Amino acid sequence: MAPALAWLTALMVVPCALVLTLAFFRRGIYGGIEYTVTLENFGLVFDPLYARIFLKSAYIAGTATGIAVIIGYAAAYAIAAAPRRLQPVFLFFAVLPFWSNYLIRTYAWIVLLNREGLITQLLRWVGYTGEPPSMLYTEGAVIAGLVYNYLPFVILACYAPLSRLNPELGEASRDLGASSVTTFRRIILPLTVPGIAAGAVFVFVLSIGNFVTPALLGGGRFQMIGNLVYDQFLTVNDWPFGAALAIALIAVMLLVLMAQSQFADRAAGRTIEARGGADG
Amino acid sequence: MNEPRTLLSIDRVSKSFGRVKAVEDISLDIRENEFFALLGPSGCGKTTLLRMLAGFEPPSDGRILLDGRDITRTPPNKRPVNLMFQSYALFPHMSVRANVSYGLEMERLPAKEIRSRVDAILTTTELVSFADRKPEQLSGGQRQRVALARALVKRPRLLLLDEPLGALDKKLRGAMQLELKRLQNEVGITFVIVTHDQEESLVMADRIAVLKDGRLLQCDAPRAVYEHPCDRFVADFIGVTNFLQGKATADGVLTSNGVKIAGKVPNMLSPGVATVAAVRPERIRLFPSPETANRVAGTVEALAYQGLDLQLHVRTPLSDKPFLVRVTADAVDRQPVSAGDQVELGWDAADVRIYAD
Amino acid sequence: MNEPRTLLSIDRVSKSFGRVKAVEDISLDIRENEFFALLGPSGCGKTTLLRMLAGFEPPSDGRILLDGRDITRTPPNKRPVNLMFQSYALFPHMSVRANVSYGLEMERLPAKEIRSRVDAILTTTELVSFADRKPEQLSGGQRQRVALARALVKRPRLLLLDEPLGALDKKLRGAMQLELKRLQNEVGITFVIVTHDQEESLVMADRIAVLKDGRLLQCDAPRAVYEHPCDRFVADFIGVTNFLQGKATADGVLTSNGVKIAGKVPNMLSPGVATVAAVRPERIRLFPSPETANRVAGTVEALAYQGLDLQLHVRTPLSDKPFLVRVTADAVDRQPVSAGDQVELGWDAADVRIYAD
Amino acid sequence: ADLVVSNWDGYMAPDAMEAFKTATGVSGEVVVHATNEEIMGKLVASGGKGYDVIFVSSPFAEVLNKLGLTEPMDHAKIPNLANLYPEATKLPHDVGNSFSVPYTWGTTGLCYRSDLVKEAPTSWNDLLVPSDDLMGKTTMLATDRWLLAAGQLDKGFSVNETDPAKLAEVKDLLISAKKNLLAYDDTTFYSKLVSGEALMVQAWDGWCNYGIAEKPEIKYVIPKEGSDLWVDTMVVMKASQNKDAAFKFINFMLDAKNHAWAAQNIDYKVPNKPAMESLPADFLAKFPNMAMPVADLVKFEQLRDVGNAQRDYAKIVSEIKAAQ
Amino acid sequence: MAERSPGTRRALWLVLTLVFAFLYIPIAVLVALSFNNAGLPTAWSGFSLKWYASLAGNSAILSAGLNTLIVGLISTTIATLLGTLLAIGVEMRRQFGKGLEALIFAPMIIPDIVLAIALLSFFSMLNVTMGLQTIIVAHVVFNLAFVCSVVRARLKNFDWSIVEASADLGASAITTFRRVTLPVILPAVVAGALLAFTLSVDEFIIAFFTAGAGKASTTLPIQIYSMIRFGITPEINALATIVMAVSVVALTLSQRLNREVIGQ
Ligand SMILES: Nc1ncnc2c1ncn2[C@@H]1O[C@H](COP(=O)(O)OP(=O)(O)OP(=O)(O)O)[C@@H](O)[C@H]1O
Ligand SMILES: Nc1ncnc2c1ncn2[C@@H]1O[C@H](COP(=O)(O)OP(=O)(O)OP(=O)(O)O)[C@@H](O)[C@H]1O
Ligand SMILES: NCCCCNCCCN
Ligand SMILES: [Mg+2]
Ligand SMILES: [Mg+2]
Repeated sequence: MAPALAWLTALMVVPCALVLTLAFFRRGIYGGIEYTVTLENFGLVFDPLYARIFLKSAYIAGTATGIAVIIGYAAAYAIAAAPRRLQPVFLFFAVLPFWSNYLIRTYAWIVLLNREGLITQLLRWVGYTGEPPSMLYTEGAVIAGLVYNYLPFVILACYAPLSRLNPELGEASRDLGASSVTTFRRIILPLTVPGIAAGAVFVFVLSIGNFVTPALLGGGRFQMIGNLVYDQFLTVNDWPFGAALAIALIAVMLLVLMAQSQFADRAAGRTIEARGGADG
Repeated sequence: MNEPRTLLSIDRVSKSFGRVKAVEDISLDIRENEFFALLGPSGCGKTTLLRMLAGFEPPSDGRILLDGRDITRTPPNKRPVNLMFQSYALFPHMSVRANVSYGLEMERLPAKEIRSRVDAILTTTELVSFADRKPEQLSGGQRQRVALARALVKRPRLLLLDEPLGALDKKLRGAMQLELKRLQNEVGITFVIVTHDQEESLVMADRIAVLKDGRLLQCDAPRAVYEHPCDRFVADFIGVTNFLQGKATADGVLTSNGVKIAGKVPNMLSPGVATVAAVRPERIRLFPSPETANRVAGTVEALAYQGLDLQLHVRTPLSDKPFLVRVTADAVDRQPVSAGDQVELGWDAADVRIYAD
Repeated sequence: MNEPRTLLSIDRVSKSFGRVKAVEDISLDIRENEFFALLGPSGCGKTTLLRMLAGFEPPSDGRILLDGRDITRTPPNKRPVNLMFQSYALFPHMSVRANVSYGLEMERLPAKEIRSRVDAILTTTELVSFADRKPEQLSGGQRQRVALARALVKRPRLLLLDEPLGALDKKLRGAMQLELKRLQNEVGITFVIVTHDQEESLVMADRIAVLKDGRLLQCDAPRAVYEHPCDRFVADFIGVTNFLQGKATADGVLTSNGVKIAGKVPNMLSPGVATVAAVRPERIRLFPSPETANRVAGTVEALAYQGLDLQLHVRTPLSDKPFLVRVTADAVDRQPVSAGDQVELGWDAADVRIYAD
Repeated sequence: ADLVVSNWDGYMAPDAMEAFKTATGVSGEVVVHATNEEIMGKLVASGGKGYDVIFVSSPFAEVLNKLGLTEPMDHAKIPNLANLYPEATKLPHDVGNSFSVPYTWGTTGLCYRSDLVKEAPTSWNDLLVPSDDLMGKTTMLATDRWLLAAGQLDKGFSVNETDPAKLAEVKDLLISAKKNLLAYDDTTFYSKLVSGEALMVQAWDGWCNYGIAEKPEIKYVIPKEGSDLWVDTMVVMKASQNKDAAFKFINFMLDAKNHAWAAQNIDYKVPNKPAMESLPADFLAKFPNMAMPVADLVKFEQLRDVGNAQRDYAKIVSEIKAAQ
Repeated sequence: MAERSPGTRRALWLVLTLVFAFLYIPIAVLVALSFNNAGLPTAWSGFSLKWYASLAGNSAILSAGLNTLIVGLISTTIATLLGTLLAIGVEMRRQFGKGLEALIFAPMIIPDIVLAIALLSFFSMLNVTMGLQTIIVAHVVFNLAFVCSVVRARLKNFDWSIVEASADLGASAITTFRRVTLPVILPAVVAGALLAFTLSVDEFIIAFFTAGAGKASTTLPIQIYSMIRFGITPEINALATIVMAVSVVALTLSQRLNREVIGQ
């Protein structure tokens, strides 16, 4: 534990703190830093524009998260139910596509989905003559792209707690008269909420910081919130404001995540001051 | 009483795990409203049998009938049968109350009824003050009681209890035994209980089945099993017994060193066959009257104080092992014996059981 | 024997979980090579106490000394103490053999020695044929034996056993008890054992401590605890007792309905104080001689066959509850009683214990 | 290596470094960056340590210079500066090539499928307010300055306009144009033209040429309102430990033959007179915009660093992206 | 223990089939394009191995591929180790303030660009030589958090008494970790490692900023993102195809090896 914390402190806390304190200064005219202390950057953060972008990207990331969690959980469940020796193989094949490159995968989707793409050609081949469906450069395409790319992360995260769930708990529930659906809802699901929560966090944070998928599959029609910070640092060269935006973003996400983690703990039945030795 | 109705029929059921045969060809009828105990050494297949009755484990062979209906493939939640797990299987994310309510919620009972039934069973199991705790915050015995309460509160037709009271102290166990009996009589639940507490099974059960290596050896009323074990294993397994090896004669056993033990020899044992005579320690009297059929002199080797009684270890010429004799502390107070004393032991021919060896 | 040396001192130890006080201000000395039993109702703090001795739970207060050295903060792996867990805590990914070898491997013993010691203990615990199975492929009792074997094989200075035999049948339990005694004598291990089996603790333990609600009530030799319980709770908890309520007099108790019970009144109970007299069922004689100090007539309400003995429930004018009387089956054979019979009961003044109520 | 050059991928001959080594004995390596913004960020954060020569577009070169990260060009060490068109030595962002040397230059205009559009476009308006047959079949560049430039030029404003009122007008125009667009795209727009997915796109001239190479029906036009003059430049980092080698390298790139390679293989105009004059006629015929007279080209206004107004630009882009 | 009904089994297989179809359809396109004669992903124009040939001659891509593998493997190893230990530390005694919780979540939510710039500024402040080592160190920062999350999800339902049992039997904390905790949570650790590796081999911004100036620390994403100006050539598809094929072969071999060495 100590080495990990040391690593984080030396290589995340200190460097990021250095950069983020820039939020209290001012952009120099040529994009450098003017070292006069000010809070004006934080004032700018409250422009409704940013709230709108935040909400929009949270909505897109949230939808992608929801879909990815449902599909990913189902897949993880099926993998965990497969014979023990096949499970690592399934996991491996679930991530294998993602060792190719993000851009190439995204291009493959473009090849499939664009108006003159494979799907359209397939439709034409079976005799469809109308206007080709427009599947690209929409919110839906972005969500699909995010779901696709982050699905394996959900599978991995959900598989973790599913892999060694005490089967007797499910049996006890069935025995007490619960249908398999109820057993799932009231026993299995709550006990695996930590995995779902972790997977959801992955999809959400990766989506909200993503810039390739909105640009390529969304036709650049909207930005994710992560892009905004990127632009401040690299396009505008306004590090102070970028830092302020980043701080706001981190703060909001931290609040959400900590609420989530508490919820996951509660759902899994963990209590403070509890000790080991629970059955299972 | 009317002829008892059969509630559950176990019909030539077997179960294997790979090469391990956990249950082999067991047939049994459990009667309506009966208190049925499953006994047998560790690993003999008791849990496996209960799991098949509850519907978790499909038998490798055979059928299970409830009220004459084949339920071999009926899923657990469709059976009016509940199992209390040996390992409890409490829901770790739910409070004690939630664990206990769960089964009633599944029946969609009105919240008020659930509440009152749960309150009642929590009171009986002395768990009221723990109602809001999570299982991991409980002691071993408290967990066991939650598992028990969770099963009892459902009041199913047939309740399967896998060592329900093992982690409880004697007092609490007594109270729980009373509660089980009450449910049997008042609610009319049929019980199948696995226990390692022989006294428990002898006192509580209407019938006892003794299993060994996955097979059924004997199924009978407790007193019958205790007094007339069907074979040497059962005699040894239930209670304490002195065994004397020898050969069958017409009216008893001739031990290897030439002493004759009087007793009734079963027909199937022809004279000369290797046999074993069994006598319970409590059937043996110190300083018997001269008419007593079997008498032997010996030396007291040890006295073990057992709270209620004394167990004497008496060295006799009958066998290499000391003879066990059980006397009340009270009797010893009146006629003291101590280690080294010469004593005479005696027992009636009717108290001798004779088995093939 | 020399004056026994103290191995472990528990010095005013307390432990709270949040608002729950699991152990409160317990002081105890465990002697070298002693077999020490912890008794107490479910949830009284036995496991918590053992966990503190093993080093898993830092006491909220107090100290633990081993050989006079303060080990309160010593980590578990640095203590010559082993705990067998009530919930077994078997390593799920290891075979039975690997589970049992583990502790010896930690000591870096030569592979050959490990192998032979493990083989020996697997034989003793009748696990040889399961050596290659994983815990999940074992029955409840088999798992318990693995946990036991894993603790025993280490032969630590001090072995803490939290209900080590609860899931075993009587025969196997007997064999394991012998093995524990053998280890105590031959290897010189000191045992602290939690058990709910009173007979077990009475037979095996050199001393017994009775806990209640986290507090120590009595600590003494088994016979002393059984014969002279320090208070009503202990008398009630250990064994079976008839209680008779009333007021203290100079030489006994006057029950509410005016019957005098002769017995020795402790000094601290001044006459007139509410008291309770306790008599063990096995101390009561049927048809006592006229000199017997306490005598009462009654009607037999029920006879409970208990395998070895008969327990009579006798309705007497002494109290609302039936009087329990324990007689041997043999005695009843000679002088039959049945329900409805009028009987006379009697017991000596020396058999009466008197407590504040 | 003695020399580290950071360039866009494929923006110079693959064997240029080997040839440079043969010519000068200096060994070096080329690393790639994806965008101006990213290499800028990296140089600013690190002070440019480790890099010698950087290829960036002119506004970024300008900022690097203002931040003091660039080394003044030692003209004595770059004799091939003489190959530059005179106009290329007087570019407004760096008159006299004091800290940067232009590598390529060109225009931003409309690239379209002449076979599929009803009428050839002539105005930025044809993109911003497209005819019905172009609805959903046009793209604009995604990069802030060029995206705004389309609106600024259409409105007749400077491409470096900072007046908030005028910028607001541009913003409204671009927001209203958004609903007709297929996408914002500054990397693959030409392949969208090739496949027919898009029929008209805002494009850099050279990049349109990639489309033309695949499909001759693709044409490039500078709208009547004009274009910007974009210039990609080479700069030498002040932190460079190999400045002599760096100047040698720039000199090498300005060699007529080498520079001609760039023109001919990446289909961008280069500000190198002998190089341009060496281009074969059929090449120029195939890519008419390559033959654009330098005098016409330099009439257009260059994108300049706009200082703190850059914030407003970025915010406008954000607002456009956030609009429905 | 108990078996599943055939209906349930069929449903589970259906789920797997559908999910894997979804995952592999674009991959099929990607692989097909690597054999496409034409460079533009517009239409099929005949089978060709020419992209594999040109890949073989493209030292920049090959060395970038190797660098990526190195960064991926090393950063995954370190992050898996540290992240797992961190998860165990945090879950074993859950008596931590919000501060620690925030510290653990932070690497996941700090915008990439902030971490990238922060690390670069920090490294150059300290005059650290940039190269693969700095990319690795940077990737560990966020990967550690991801691994920690996955492992923590598993540890929420972990029976800690076996850890106590191990300590009780005389094992040091390290031995307990190696012989008890790790094997039991291994599926989750493997899941975390796969996740970390996947993130690392695809990461661009942080790698770009923390890379040294030079080919020696150019990773594949850096290379590929910069190639996007000309559209992605099928060379990259060929490389991706090879990467996946090699991975499958490696897995098959290791599985076979496992079975032969360990038996079963
Ligand atoms: N983590 C916890 N949080 C709150 N209370 C606890 C916790 N662990 C134990 N307790 C309580 O402390 C008391 C003592 O528990 P302990 O496990 O020591 O009992 P025990 O004597 O071993 O009982 P049993 O015989 O049932 O195993 C119990 O009332 C139990 O509910
Ligand atoms: N999954 C399994 N794989 C292999 N063998 C098993 C499995 N489950 C149980 N067994 C074996 O089947 C036999 C019967 O087990 P079961 O649990 O029914 O015993 P039990 O009578 O309940 O014993 P106990 O009193 O110890 O709980 C045992 O020998 C056990 O080892
Ligand atoms: N955002 C990157 C834009 C690249 C600019 N290039 C200018 C024209 C083509 N070289
Ligand atoms: Mg069992
Ligand atoms: Mg306990």
